[in-house]
Amino acid sequence: VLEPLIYDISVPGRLGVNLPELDVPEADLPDDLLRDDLKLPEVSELQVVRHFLKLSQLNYSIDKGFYPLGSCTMKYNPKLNEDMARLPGFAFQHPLADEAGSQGALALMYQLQNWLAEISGFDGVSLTPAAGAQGEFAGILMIRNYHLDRGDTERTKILVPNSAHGTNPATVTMAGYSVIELPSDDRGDVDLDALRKVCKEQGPQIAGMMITVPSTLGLFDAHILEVIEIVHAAGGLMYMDGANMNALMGQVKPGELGFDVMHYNLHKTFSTPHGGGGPGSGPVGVNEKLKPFLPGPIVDIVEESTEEDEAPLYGFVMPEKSIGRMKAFHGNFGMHVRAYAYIRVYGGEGLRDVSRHAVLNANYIRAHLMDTYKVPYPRYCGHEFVMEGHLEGADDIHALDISKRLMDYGYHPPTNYFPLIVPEALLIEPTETETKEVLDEFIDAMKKIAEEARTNPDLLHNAPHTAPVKRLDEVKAAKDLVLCCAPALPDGGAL
Amino acid sequence: VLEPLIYDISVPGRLGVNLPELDVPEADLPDDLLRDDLKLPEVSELQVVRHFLKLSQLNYSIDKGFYPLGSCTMKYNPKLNEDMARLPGFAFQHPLADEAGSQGALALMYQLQNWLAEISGFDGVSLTPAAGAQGEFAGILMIRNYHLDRGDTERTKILVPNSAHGTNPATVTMAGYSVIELPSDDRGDVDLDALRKVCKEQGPQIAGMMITVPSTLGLFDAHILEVIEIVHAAGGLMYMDGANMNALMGQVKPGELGFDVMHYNLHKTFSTPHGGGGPGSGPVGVNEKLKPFLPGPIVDIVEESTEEDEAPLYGFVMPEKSIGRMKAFHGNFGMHVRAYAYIRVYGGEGLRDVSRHAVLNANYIRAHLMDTYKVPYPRYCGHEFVMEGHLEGADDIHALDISKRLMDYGYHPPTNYFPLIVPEALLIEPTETETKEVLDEFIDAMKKIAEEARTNPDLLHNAPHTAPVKRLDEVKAAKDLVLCCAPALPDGGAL
Amino acid sequence: MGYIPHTEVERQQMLAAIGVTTIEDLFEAVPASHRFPKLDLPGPLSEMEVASEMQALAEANEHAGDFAMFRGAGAYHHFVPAAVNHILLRGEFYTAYTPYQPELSQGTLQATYEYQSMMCALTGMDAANASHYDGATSLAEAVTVAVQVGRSKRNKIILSHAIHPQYREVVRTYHQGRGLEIVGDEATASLEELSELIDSDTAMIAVSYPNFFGQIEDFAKIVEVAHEKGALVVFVANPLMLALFKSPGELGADIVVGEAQPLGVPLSYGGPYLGYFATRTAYVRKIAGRIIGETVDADGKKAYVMTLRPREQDIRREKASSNICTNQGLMALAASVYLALMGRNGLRKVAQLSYHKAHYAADQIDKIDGYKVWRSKPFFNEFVVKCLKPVSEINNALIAEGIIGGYDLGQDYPHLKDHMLLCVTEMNAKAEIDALVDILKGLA
Amino acid sequence: MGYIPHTEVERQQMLAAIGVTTIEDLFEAVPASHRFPKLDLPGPLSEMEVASEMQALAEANEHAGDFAMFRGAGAYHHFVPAAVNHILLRGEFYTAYTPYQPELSQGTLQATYEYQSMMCALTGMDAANASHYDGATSLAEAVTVAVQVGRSKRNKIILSHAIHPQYREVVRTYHQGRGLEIVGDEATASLEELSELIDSDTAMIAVSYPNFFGQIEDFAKIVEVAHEKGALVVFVANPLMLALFKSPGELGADIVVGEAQPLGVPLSYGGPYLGYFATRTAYVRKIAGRIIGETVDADGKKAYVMTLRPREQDIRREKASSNICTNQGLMALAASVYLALMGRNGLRKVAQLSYHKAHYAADQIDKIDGYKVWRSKPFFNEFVVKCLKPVSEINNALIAEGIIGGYDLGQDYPHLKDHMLLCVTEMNAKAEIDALVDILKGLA
Repeated sequence: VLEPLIYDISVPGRLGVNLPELDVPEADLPDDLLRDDLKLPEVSELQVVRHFLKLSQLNYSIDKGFYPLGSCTMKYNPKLNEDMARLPGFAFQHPLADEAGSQGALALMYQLQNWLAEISGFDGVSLTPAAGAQGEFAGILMIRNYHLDRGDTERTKILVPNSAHGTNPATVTMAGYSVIELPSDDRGDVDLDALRKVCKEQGPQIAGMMITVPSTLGLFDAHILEVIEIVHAAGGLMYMDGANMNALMGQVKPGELGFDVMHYNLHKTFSTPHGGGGPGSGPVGVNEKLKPFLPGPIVDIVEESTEEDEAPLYGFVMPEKSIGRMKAFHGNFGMHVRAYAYIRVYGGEGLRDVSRHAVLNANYIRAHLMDTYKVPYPRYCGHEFVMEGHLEGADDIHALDISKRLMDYGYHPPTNYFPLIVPEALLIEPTETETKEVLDEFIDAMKKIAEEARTNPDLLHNAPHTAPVKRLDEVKAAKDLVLCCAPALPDGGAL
Repeated sequence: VLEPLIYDISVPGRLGVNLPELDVPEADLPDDLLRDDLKLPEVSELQVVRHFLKLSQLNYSIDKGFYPLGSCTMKYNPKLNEDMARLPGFAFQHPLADEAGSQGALALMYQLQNWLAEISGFDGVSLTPAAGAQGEFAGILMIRNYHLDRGDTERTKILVPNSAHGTNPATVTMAGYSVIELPSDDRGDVDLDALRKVCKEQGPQIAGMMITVPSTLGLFDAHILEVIEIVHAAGGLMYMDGANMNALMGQVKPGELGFDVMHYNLHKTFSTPHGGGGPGSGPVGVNEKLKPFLPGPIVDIVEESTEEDEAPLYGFVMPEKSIGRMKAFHGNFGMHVRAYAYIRVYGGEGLRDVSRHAVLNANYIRAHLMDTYKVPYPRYCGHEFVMEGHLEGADDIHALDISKRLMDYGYHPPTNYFPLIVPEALLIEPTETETKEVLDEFIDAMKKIAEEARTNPDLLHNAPHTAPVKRLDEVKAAKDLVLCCAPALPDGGAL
Repeated sequence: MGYIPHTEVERQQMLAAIGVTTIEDLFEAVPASHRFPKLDLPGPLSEMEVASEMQALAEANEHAGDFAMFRGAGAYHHFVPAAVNHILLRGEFYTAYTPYQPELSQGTLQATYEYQSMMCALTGMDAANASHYDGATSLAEAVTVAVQVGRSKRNKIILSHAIHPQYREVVRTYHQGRGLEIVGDEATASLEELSELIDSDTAMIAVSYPNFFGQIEDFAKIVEVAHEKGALVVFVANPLMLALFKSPGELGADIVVGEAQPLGVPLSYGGPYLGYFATRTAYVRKIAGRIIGETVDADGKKAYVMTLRPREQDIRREKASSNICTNQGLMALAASVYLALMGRNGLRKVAQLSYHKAHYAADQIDKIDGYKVWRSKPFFNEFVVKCLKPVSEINNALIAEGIIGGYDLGQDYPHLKDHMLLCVTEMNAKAEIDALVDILKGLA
Repeated sequence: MGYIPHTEVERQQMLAAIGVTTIEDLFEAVPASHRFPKLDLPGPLSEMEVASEMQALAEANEHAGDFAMFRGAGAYHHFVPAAVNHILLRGEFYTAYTPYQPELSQGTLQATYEYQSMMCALTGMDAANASHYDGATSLAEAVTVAVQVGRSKRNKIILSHAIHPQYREVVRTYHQGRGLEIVGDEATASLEELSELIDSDTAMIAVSYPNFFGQIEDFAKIVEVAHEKGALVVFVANPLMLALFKSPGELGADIVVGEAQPLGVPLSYGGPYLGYFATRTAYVRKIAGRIIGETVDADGKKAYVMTLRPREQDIRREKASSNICTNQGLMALAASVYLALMGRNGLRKVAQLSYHKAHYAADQIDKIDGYKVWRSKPFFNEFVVKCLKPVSEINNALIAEGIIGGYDLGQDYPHLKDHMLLCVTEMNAKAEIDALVDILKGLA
């Protein structure tokens, strides 16, 4: 094993923490309600530190190297943000603290709501969704409640392009709606004819459309205004999946394009760390039409200040026709703190620069690799682009093989096999925080791998060679299904 | 290269930090006094983070594994201590802040002085020395000033056993004294006859004696009371090198044995981190006789409190006949904070337990290895023990080879070739924070290496095999003497 | 410049390689009418200015770092050993993504597997997932599982009114489009009354352990009835209490969910937290969200991997039962480190300290004329006090003395006007409790 | 239990393996009369209690986190980017020891080599060591080097009175046993007067750049005289100033020492800091302390190693010129990370901000009746103000308004009673400076 399980280094009677003595009289304990064993490990503090240090070294991470994982926006997570989130006034603030004693936190959330609205051209923002997927869910619920509020109960279908993230159709289902999948045209955009056709045929049943901009192909739909117009004309609302917002800041405001609602991924565009898969944060922005339906609570000014220099009094309010609460309390506040710091460092022109350079970096790699790999759409890309992970003269090489081989070159692989509409897709998103040198080295590695694919395909098939483990048996994992260890505690965990 | 130099990833015009704009009018700059180039690198924040993350991974450390480096006391450095040292009230306190506004820091130093005095049975402590070596130097200067203060100018020699740390004789020289080296007897203790002889012959010239307890052999001198008595009788003072205090807490108080002065290594006994070679902290403790000579400033109560529950007023004072300042300000305060936290967690009985288990761990390894390796002194050891790094039937294997081979087993080697009086010495100090399992695995590795030494000596000669680099060419380093890089900056560092 | 490393020279080189003159040329597909809007935001600011501004905001809060904290109600101020944060601050953990590439993610994967294992130990369940967003959404996901287990033929969901009010709200938010009948919490139904609601249309009944009022109720009867009728029993449990009290598994739960924030995660004004989700083997394949399983690599070396992926939205798309595609990864790591440090006896000691201190506080307050502590049922570390004055008035008096008082139950339960829910943990020294009692005495 | 992992069972197993019954048996060599004394210490305390007690102590201080800071005098409150501390908190760095085993220490070694390289760039010298304890001890070690360079035949050490008073004290502490003649700072000798002291017995003269009063003096003449007489010139320099002003190398220094705390190390009540030490190639082999050099490994791979070890105490013992056997390793790492983040233009900008703000403050204060700023020489970020009142009185008034005022020069220089040394850095916003000026105005 690379590192034993924490249970495997447990010794009965060992303690990992110094706890205080009881300083009040003991109360009676209801013996019949107590448990008599607890199978937790017993290790020292140093053992814990070494265990997790070792585990950490088995991970790849942004802090370690280039992480061009498409659609995930693996940009640098500034250290400043981590310090800000740990300020005692934020870290130790109770979510149900009196609002009068929470004005710092509330002011921060209020500003962040406004800034996010400004960045995307919306009229209202709720910070409560805990992740992008929850933001999507909130968005579709708002669309649903909007129609129901108008007394329109027929609209139960959502248009989703076939290039969409899997969350989009799943979200539709969660909301009790059904999906109409739309094809893409040969430029990778929404097939306008198909869209017109379905709107004509099923118009009154169409609640809205979910679309990612730029698309998951990294392409800005050239007909986006028409798409929005067609759906609106059919009576549907437009949901924009903001996962790819890192391409758009200061370039275009979705609200101004006509979108009714979108979610933001603070853990993508706004640099909050991905944390090995979470926590995320997925605020939603809406236009005036949907404002009353926002998930709550949101922060508002509950009392204007009377003095010039004084701050107003902030408080939580529940929007009038709110779809409800997405989670307990008010969202992943720790992520709001980080996003606030990030936006504050950049300002408006700075955020525009972020998107400019994210797009520059992606197009630079694309330009260098398009002669080596098949890049399906002959257009400038946004912040990411898709190419095909198979090569002429190397028929048995797949996107997965290229991905695994990249590990040997010291890189995290791109997203592979997504979007689904490109065969053997490799979706590459460099982000703006990578230097030209890093991109150049990555380009070289990709070219070398293309050559290896032809000259020594087994090198790819058996890759990775230098990672902590070789390729894993995922079938066994799903078949045998060992999801927790049966702890080998000599005393059975007796208390 | 394992990782390029920071200069090698520099690009002109890149910035690693966001700095504020000037918010006051610009003043005139005296152009003729300004420089016109500055050869510093230019890199982004992410580049810096990745660079140092990579460098960190090339290090071995306590947090990574067992580090039985004799005489260095590589024990666990509690994470709590790091947090305490970073509290804003400590980290941002100016050393020349008014004493009235520094009562928290002063109270902490006052307590620590008293606790260190109690632990070793002394009457006064100064926290100012920055490291053990500086503590030694302060100690010898105090002895010197004591004699001079009595009008005795003849005493210019210090007795030092041949087992001593190299710092001891070097310290003597720094103080303008000369060394009389004392032999050890066949039990590893000071040769009492030799001591008596030299005291008889050179008594009036003897200023004192420096001795490490337990000795660098890990042995508690069985005749320590006689040694002290003999030196005292000759008119000399007794300096105890406290580097090995981790064996003694709650077992014996050096002050009660009759020592006049000793230094403490906060970075050994009191768990402050070694930091890759510093900062250390080397307070000195003395008996009443030497108190007026302590290096200053020390903290004292300058005004008793009038109310019951009120703290007194603390302030800095310069001892009446102080040898002077050892460094600017008042010692490595950040280390005082950590040592305070450490002592506070343990309390008196806890510190006794520290030494008990440090000694237990050392004797446990010793007991298991004494049949495989030659352990020169057939006695229980203190917190460390010395053995010989050569083996019968493997004549060309040296302590160095065994040390390097240990790296392949995942361990930091013991101290080697010290103490000098044991051939091919390997000095092993496990400390109390290591588990029995770790010791058992280390013992196994040492036994395996002994076998390899006989069956496959090249495995040892060419070790390490798995470290980031192979053995280094140290002769070349000293001969060619490249001590700083000539930065390859395309613009020559122009400003 | 923020965190963008490009120099002007490099920009030009890159544009030349792409074959355009300006970066703006790359945005040709964006409708010209809407291109390059102004962003009306303040700034930019330097790092030191941002830090100073945000520190001022943070200091404007009345928080548990400066105040004695007696408020719980679903978020708890517990001691977190320093080592937890030190491990969380390792870039290798917090700047990694979802472990889609297991060869480069064994650290996250094993730590999460250990988290799952320890949550199983606490809850007495067979399997746990890698966490949901929080306790409330875990409960909402439990509803989905229960409906699936009932093959979507059982549409009744029974919730005890003594489950956290916000959790119940979230369940309703999540399931508003799905035609379920969510009942039981309209009024203050007792467990006995609830059990009468269970019928053959019932997918599940959810109860709280302890309940929102801190009480430990006897679930034996309701579990029996539910299982008789083929309904699942879902426990919403405070995981810290489980170090001391019988596990939900032992009490008959089919699914155990709850908020694992008490296990090493700071209050942080309500998030990020983590919802744990554990269940019996029979229902494992219905769990939403990420699950880590053990397997081997091509060399036969033991390793960990995300498993049961085909349930998830990125593969099943509209057929997935949930759209969730993250877990609270870093918080699960925090819980994992916390539980490892505490271990069996440490965690139990924290639970005991909380229990005894809460009971000491309850005893003292109960002695004061004008306050009445609910004592009809055993409680863990929270308890209800009936006061003679509005809770807000009491809390205002307390905050002036450096104490954050209890939660005002009247906000959620109109019949509990002037009832305060107090929480006492290992963080409350006796002196703090005595100060609370004294002030309450003065207000009586 | 603290941090000791042993269980009772293990203790017994271990004692049995050793062949004794109790741990006490292992202490048989300790004189029975003195064995096992009681340690009269408070405690033990839990981690949370220690944290709470120490936080109270920390909060009792008036520090630069809460107060506007205008005090320097050898210790400076500069901005430290967040990334510095994040890197310092990596256990791989701070829990490592001296890199005696280079195969396992390339991280520390390379980072230190980079520190040396960047200090050479700043000072204009050829070589730097891995650091001394602080600026004062660096100066003391420079004296030793100078005496060695003079083959111990030159015994006169000349110190400018405008060197930090505590540095001069430390030089005297260090060299009290060595029969040197340390002169020059008995009174307020000018540089011209000092140069007259230089003779063929002089090993070195040390000057300060800027001097303790913040002033930049003209050293051209004194360097010329010293070199004529064969004496070394030692500069004590603020390394931050060197980002803007001519390097000591350019000005003729033979050795440059000083306090590198301004480069990324917090005030921390005076330590740990780090003394830098840089010199010309000719004197490299005389430097005390640790030095890292470049070399190759057995495979020819470039690598770093401690070099010139034979000078050091552990090998040369009584023949070593210094007993130093550590450097301020972690602080050197901090400086290395700080300099890398700042880079050429960032560091220069910090120096410029300090310069302009200090001059703005000086201009404003000089305008107030009753205060007179020393302006006869250029200054960097510190300047002297002659006041009409005792400095302590002014500072008491300032602290009440949240400002930590200047250093009272009368403490060290009797003729400078009522003279205040003010320091202004990039940390002082204009509003802070204006507030200072306003209060001073009110006191005039």
